[in-house]
Amino acid sequence: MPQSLSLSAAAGPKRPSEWLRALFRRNEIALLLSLVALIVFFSLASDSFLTTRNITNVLGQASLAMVAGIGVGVLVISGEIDVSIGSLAGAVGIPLVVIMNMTGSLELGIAGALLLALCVGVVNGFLAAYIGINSLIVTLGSMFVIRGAVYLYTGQKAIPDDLMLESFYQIGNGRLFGAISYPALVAIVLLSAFIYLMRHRPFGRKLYAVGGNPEVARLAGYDVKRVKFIAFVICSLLAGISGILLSSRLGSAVHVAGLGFEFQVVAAVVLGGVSLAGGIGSLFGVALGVLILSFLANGLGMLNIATEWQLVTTGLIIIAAVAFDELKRRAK
Amino acid sequence: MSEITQPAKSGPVAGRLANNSQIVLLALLVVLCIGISLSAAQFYSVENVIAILRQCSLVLIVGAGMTMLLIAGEVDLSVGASLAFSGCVAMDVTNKTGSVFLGALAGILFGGLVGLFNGLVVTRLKVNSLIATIATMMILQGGVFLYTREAVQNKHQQPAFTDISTGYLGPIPLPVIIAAAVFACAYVALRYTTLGRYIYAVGANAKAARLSGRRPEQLKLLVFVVTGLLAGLTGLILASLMNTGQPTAGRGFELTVIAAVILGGTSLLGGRGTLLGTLLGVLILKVIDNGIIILRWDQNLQMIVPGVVIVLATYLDLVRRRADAR
Amino acid sequence: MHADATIDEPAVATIDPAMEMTGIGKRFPGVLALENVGLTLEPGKVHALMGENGAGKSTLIKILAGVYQKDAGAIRIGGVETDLRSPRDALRQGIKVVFQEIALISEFTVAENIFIEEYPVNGVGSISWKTIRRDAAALFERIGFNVDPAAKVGDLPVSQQQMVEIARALAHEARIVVMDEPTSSLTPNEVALLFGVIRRLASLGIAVVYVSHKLDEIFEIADTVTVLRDGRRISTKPVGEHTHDSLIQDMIGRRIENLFPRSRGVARDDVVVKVEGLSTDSKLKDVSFEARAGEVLGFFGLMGAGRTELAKAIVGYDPIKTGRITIAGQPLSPHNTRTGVSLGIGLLSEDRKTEGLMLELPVLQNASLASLEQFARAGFVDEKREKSAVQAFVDRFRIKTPGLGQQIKNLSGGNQQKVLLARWLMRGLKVIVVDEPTRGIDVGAKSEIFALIDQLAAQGLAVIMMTSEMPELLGLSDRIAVMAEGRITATMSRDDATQEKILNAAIA
Amino acid sequence: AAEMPKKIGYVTNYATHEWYQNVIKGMQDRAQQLGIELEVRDANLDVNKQVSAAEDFMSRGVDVLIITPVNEEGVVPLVRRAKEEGLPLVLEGNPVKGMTTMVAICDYDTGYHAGVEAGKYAKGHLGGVAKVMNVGLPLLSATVLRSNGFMDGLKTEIPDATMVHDLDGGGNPDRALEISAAALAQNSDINIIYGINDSSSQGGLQAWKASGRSQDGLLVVGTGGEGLGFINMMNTEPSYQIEAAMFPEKVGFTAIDAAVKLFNDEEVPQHIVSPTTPMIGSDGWKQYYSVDGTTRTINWDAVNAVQPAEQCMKTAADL
Ligand SMILES: Nc1ncnc2c1ncn2[C@@H]1O[C@H](COP(=O)(O)OP(=O)(O)OP(=O)(O)O)[C@@H](O)[C@H]1O
Ligand SMILES: Nc1ncnc2c1ncn2[C@@H]1O[C@H](COP(=O)(O)OP(=O)(O)OP(=O)(O)O)[C@@H](O)[C@H]1O
Ligand SMILES: [Mg+2]
Ligand SMILES: [Mg+2]
Repeated sequence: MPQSLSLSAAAGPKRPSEWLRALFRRNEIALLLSLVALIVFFSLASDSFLTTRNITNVLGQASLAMVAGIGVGVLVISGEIDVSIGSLAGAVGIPLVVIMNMTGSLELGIAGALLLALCVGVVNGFLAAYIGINSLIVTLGSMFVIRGAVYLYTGQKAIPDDLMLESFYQIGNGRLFGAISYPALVAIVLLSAFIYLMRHRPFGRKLYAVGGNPEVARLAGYDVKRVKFIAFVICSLLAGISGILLSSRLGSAVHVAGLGFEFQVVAAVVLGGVSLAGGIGSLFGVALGVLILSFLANGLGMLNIATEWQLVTTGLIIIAAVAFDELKRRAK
Repeated sequence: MSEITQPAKSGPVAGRLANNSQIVLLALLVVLCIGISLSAAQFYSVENVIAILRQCSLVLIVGAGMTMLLIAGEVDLSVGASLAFSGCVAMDVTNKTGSVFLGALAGILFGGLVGLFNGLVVTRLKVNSLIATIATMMILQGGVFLYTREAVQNKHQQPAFTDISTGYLGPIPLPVIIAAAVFACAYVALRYTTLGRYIYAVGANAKAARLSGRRPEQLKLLVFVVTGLLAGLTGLILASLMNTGQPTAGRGFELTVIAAVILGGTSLLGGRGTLLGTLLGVLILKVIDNGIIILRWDQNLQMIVPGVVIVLATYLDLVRRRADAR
Repeated sequence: MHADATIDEPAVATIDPAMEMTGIGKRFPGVLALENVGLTLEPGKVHALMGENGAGKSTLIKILAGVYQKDAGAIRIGGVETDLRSPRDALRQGIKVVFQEIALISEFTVAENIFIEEYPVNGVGSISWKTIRRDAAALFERIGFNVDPAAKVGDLPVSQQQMVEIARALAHEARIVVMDEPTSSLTPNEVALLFGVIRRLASLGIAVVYVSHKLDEIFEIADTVTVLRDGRRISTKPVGEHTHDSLIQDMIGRRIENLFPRSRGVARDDVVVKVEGLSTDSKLKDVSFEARAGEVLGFFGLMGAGRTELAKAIVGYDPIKTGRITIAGQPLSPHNTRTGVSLGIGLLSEDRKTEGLMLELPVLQNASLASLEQFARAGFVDEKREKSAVQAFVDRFRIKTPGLGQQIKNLSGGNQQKVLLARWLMRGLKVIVVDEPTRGIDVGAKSEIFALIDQLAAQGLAVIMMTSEMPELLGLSDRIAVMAEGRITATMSRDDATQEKILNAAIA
Repeated sequence: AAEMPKKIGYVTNYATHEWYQNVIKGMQDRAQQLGIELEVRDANLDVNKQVSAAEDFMSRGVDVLIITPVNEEGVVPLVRRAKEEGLPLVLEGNPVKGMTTMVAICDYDTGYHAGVEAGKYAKGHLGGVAKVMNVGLPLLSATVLRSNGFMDGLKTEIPDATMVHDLDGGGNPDRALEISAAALAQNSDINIIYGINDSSSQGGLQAWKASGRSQDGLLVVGTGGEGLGFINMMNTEPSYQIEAAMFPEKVGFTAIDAAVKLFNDEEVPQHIVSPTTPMIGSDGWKQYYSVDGTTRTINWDAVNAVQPAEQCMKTAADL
């Protein structure tokens, strides 16, 4: 009797504290705190920051990097990388708009865009996973090739949406119930789906295993090449979806769209705690990384800070956030 | 790397070369040069060769540092922004002091300081070097406009400043001499000195290196500083070539450098790579770039062709190595 | 489906023999690893595989596991000729392997690692984490291993990781279970538990392959012994036909006169290492001891007693909280291996792969890492001298490698260990700390390493040896320190030491 | 007196470029005169960032929005959104489908007039031969128009003028220098270098000098006149004889005026032309600018006296 009493007494208060400790052990907590700190700071510093309109704006803006970031996150967790996503996100606009102009159908345009993304993913994945060429090299190559092909095809001119389709305008610029923008909706749905996949589906765990230690994964009977190949395809498809949203936001296929996008996304993914060595990190972290960078850009703008100072501040905050995360990890 | 990985016996030169992972690149380079020459004789005119070498020298100088950095297991994406800033500093200090020497020194040292900053952030704060140097790139891009809103002109029209890039030593342009000297020093350091060995060791297994009495942080810091100094030197040469300090220069330069280094076979995971490979990588990329203009091809191919070549060369090397392993 | 199946009821109806390999050949660049090797496994029997380091044991096992493809020969499983093209094929055939190198995902929990081959899923295909945790705990309880299923594998010491590996092989149905040196970092207690499990597996009709360098274990557990040497099969005999000596004779082709040679005299009086009041944040509490020139000081302890941590602290690798370390009268600045090495103290780590080997680099550079300055003039490496010095060690230690240029990742575990030992011996040291120096090393090499340690002590070095092997401890040490929970609980001279006294102190 | 907007937001294309710095300077000067608060955001050449910056301005509640499009197609939805919100929008630089008004120079005309002057110079100094290396930028319609205009203007004086090299110099000096060096090696008979901006002409000229050629018999024509660089080059480089001045300050000034008019619902033309003119010879610039150390000051009287064209000869629609 006394024994069981003492047991329950120990178990009672232990639960919440255990839970809290578990939460603090997670690497995302530092990011979450950084994000909250940023939001509090900007809310105090600028009147126009914490308005419904601005917050929904930022979430909409963040969603492009978020969608692509999920894909890159999945791929980096599997131990590979893709730097061609910026070129691809820009390139998918072309089949999208060209097919739309030809057929008048948004659906066919989107199908064309996704088909292009699929092809790029298949080629990247084939060369990197099956042939075994280092993925940075492969995707650096496709980054140049895709962008160059876009320039060649368009003669370095944007392709306008001649029919001015309302549905095309809406997917990137419209809002559900006037509050939440469609891109944000897409990002939230995809994020939830992929967080579930990574945590609770065997395939998600295979991605972690393959990235964490490919040799071990092979010994456990995984088809490592296939898993990585699929990760490439996922990454390209998500970059393609991001590119479709971008294209709608721009109302056209712009040949320079997505320039430098890969840097932003990879920076957000790494900021989010995903290790470039593979096997470590979470998509929740990626989402936080993207949000931090988006809120930072927006907030600094709201404070009317000059571009040059914005760049300097963003750089310093990135270093501070990652260093903080690292110090916390070491203190553990 | 491969020279070092060779079995202890030192075979005949031809044998060693054939075994070497640079053979694919060398063959590629030769094919490219012959191909372009056949369709456009201007390719091997003295003027063009000099123009190519001058361009190569800029990439090679930074590439030498970047190769060492990748071997040590780190990377620096801030070199493009750093070289723009260094060029402005070099020009500005030249203007203010009237001394080209002081200006040059200031530019190079500035680059070194950037390298020191990167190195400290990476080794002390333990920030992943990819993200740390992306951040530094942003800081520098912003910082250079806080430093100067406009391109810094060669106010006193000092000819010595432009001579740094357009001068000759005998028939050879100065930047090429500088690049050759940098390359030779880096090559010897990496290949024949204890320092070079430790750089490989740190990249291959930092814990083992530490247990053996090395300080991985110090070594990495050193390589960051060297890379920074070389970026500063390149910034100086570029500023001299343009006769101005241009705050917007160097956009995308880091990608060219990294593309050349990995084309040369250096591993991103650390512990593997050679400077000879980097040299060939630089030459191939710049010959392609030049050849497309000489052949009057569509300039958009200047993106597509290198993209294909990087993948192709890596693939061929892979095939060669797999055949070797059999 | 899970643990219960393997342990408690026969998994697969068995046919005689369970598996037959004939004429197996395997060549690596520069090495003929296996040549015409045959192996027949019978259900319900434990088949031991023995041989020197580099004899080809792991290679044979990897072919059985589908990791490597055989160049020649045939594999028949249950009478049917089978091609094992990938680990997946082997797993499907019910072949479960505990590999010599630990094969776990360090970021995953223990429980997840155990079910990594096939996650239990619920109706909609989601992983059932509850089942995983529950079954893993149940499995450990059944085996008797004491590992926290919720711990992250990367946080665990090697020994616990090894238990996880073993548990994983038992989590699913199996018809052949292969263990490649599973006990190299287990305590005697755990070895006993493992043997219990193996006997149970055998009684269920499962064929077990067992690789170990520990002769006693072979005599205890094996039914049949196959000995490999230089990639060829030397003999296959029932264990009863072997004696210690005959087994060693088969393995190394010669006899070992004395496993623990002793050429050194009494230790000198000069204290080379002095540790006073050493504590660290994590484990060590007020550790003090001295080691003298010319002696071997053996540290014994159960797993997690703190020996590895002590080793890392005294060479300056890990930070310390309080305390003082002096090497030959000079204070060692803590958390600074540079002064440690220059004062003449070096550590042979227990974790070869992550703290010792530069896997991608050749043998040459792995060997000369700590002593490069000796071959350098004005910072330039004299490669000729370097090569001849390394070659001398390769010859002396009989390191099996096609050349100094071979990447070290291609060497067998034992040979890798020899290279790492050479790394330190090439540099003249005053003190060498060896942490589990003979983990995964064959008897022949072991006796060489023991001889070496003895010689080093005779030359005036202080040798600090962390070991879990009682014979090694008793055979080699001049004095013995026993650790438990981060403290030294007893110190005794060899003459006073008995197994009982030591174990008592270790449990305290 | 017209009512003044309280706050104007300007989303620029590339704030760190000297051209835009001077546009912003002109805007700031004018806004200050009128007591208007001006806020500037930089798209930094990123189309997506431009849309975000404009969105931020909209949610922040500016009274008028001015945009220099990174790409004119890419801001079509923005124009629509501004209309839906009733936010007056002025475009700078390039026309956009559905826009109300735009302040811009005539790029084609700017190149054209410089071309005519170059032709005259070539007749006098280059023996009537004109072999042009165009250090261009196909990426932007504006810069393509300049190059086309230059060649057309040149041909009015020298009908058999040819463009022997049409290069993509990226609009920045280092890339311009690199590809110019290759082009010069390919063709040794080039005698006119045309740059679509000052960085491009500078890159071309530096490549020329680096190849060890003498500047005798060479003409360099720059475009923009945005910083100190062209003044420096006109002062010191014998071949740098013509600069097509585009007066960025004036563009900024005019854009603010247009914004005020829109705010007051006044009638404005679709294209408000900002003047340009070629500046010739080493002293040509002194009429419009004075330099003190590293600051240059615009001479407003002289610039305001330059008459803008009623209508551009050619626009992006003609490409
Ligand atoms: N991937 C590889 N590439 C090249 N050589 C290899 C490779 N794997 C093993 N070898 C070589 O094959 C031989 C047999 O090695 P193996 O690992 O089978 O030995 P082992 O009997 O398990 O030794 P140990 O007792 O040390 O573990 C060794 O000479 C080794 O160097
Ligand atoms: N429960 C634990 N959780 C995390 N890390 C542990 C734990 N126990 C031990 N370790 C780590 O494992 C390593 C080895 O442990 P330690 O030095 O305590 O044991 P040891 O006496 O050398 O025993 P052995 O090497 O046989 O495991 C150390 O680096 C220690 O930090
Ligand atoms: Mg083995
Ligand atoms: Mg230990």
